[in-house]
Amino acid sequence: MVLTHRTIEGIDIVALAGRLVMADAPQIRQSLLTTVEQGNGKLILDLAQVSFMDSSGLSVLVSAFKAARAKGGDVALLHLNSTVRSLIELTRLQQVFPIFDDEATALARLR
Amino acid sequence: MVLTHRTIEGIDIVALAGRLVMADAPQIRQSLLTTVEQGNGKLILDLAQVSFMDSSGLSVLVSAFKAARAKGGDVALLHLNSTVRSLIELTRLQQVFPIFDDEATALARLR
Amino acid sequence: MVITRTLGLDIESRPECVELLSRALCGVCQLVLSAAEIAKLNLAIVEAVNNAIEHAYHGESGHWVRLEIDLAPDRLDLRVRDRGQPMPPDRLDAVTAFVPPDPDDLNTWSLRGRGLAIIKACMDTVEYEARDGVNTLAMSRVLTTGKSA
Amino acid sequence: MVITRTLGLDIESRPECVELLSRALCGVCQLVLSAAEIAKLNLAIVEAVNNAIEHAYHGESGHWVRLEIDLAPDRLDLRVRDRGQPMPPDRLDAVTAFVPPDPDDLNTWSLRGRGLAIIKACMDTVEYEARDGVNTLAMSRVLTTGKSA
Ligand SMILES: Nc1ncnc2c1ncn2[C@@H]1O[C@H](COP(=O)(O)OP(=O)(O)O)[C@@H](O)[C@H]1O
Ligand SMILES: Nc1ncnc2c1ncn2[C@@H]1O[C@H](COP(=O)(O)OP(=O)(O)O)[C@@H](O)[C@H]1O
Repeated sequence: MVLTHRTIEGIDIVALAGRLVMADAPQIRQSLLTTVEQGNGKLILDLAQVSFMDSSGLSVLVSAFKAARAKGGDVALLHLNSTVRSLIELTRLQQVFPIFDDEATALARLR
Repeated sequence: MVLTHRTIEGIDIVALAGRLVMADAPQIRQSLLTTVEQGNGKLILDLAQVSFMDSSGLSVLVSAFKAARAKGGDVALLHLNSTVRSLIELTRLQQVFPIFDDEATALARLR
Repeated sequence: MVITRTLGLDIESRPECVELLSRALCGVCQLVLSAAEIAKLNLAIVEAVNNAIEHAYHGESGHWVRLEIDLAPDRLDLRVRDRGQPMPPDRLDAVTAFVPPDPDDLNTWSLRGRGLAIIKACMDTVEYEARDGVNTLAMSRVLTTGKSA
Repeated sequence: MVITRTLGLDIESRPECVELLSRALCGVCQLVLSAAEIAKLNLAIVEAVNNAIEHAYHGESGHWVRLEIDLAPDRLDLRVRDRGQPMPPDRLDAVTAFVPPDPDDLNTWSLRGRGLAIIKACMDTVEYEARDGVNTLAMSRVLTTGKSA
């Protein structure tokens, strides 16, 4: 799992690539929580390159979401591919996660 | 493994499709030997749709070849895909099997 | 010839090894399922294997985890086995449908507890048995049209 | 973290089951090898498993055949194991390069005897050991550039 981080106008944008699964969850969770803690709690997660995700990966997203909200911020999910989208819909989290198909709209939402 | 048979001007053309491996070899060998026996010993084997072949499959080709030659005929191999070609080249049988890329040329050779 | 073919796959109880099982499963399932169907099956198996590692063995590596695949013309039977601590009886039956969390109440955003429900949603049948020190989560999937063995 | 991951796969000694192993192997190898490389490896393993079924078990079904895959960042180790009749010592060393048959002499067209030579041609190292009733054909492949784990 590869994680790429950049910041635009105080909003953290993290792109994840590879498998977001049990083996990688602890490390990615820690990394995202650190990002939320050190930043403004406004986080965009670009999941375009996530090839597979299990419920441990989902748990990482929820962790980041809770941490951001607790700080008065929010998490937006960007570029869900069909694998990730299926899992999020199956678990009915699409009803609560802010989900976007383009970065500009996601940025506008978090601004 | 699926086997399709037709005859043009006394030349048998058999197209094989699927895996030509140990599990299927006895049945395909028998079928080809019957074709050679009942026909003129002139056989074109179209291997375009053979997805995988092992040395048992190679043995089937050699059997057919020997039977046809013993009857004064010949076997021509048609449409080798990369998997089949690799195996035939690895075992150096490309030096002795008549191999063709189009049916007309193969027919001309056996006529 | 209508005969079931069985493949057994085993790994050590280590999160990094789950990917190997998953890849092997996908390779086998390509014989009979579409990509979308494989994705669902794969997800169920990854969850089941994760559970064996995390719960049956409490995350301890070095233990035996096995996946068995029975491939028949009309159905696929999958079993995940471990020799760890069994799941409490009725735990599987207690699984309920997913309820979306309340966006305004962070306490409803649970970090876990989705694995078994995902498995149930992705498979046609799911059963659990602990016997003679071996725990088995048995899952099945009916094969209908499309790709066939 | 440079750690080897191991997957064990077993089937019954039945020709129809070889395909399952082969598919699973290809699924796993996609992690580290190109399609052309996978094809070579797959061919070697199919030949090795065929030999176990045909020679170690004399074609008898119902026996144990196992493939083990060790995936390390720089190499792939594969072992095919059986509990049947061992291969004669030195049989593997006696394998010679392929000689094309004489088109005009049908006696030189051999129907068999290519399996071990194919395996040797497709793998970097090949070793055989019969010990404690288990026979093991161990093969390895160095992983160089391109796809990595
Ligand atoms: N294979 C298993 N062995 C033992 N206990 C299990 C197993 N699978 C699930 N459980 C129990 O069932 C609970 C719910 O599992 P699950 O729905 O997968 O969610 P999670 O793994 O996130 O807790 C687990 O917390 C555990 O107590
Ligand atoms: N796994 C094995 N167990 C026992 N004997 C074997 C095994 N593999 C090969 N052999 C022996 O080596 C011989 C050569 O094998 P091979 O090169 O694969 O050709 P073939 O299988 O066509 O005979 C076989 O005929 C058999 O006697």
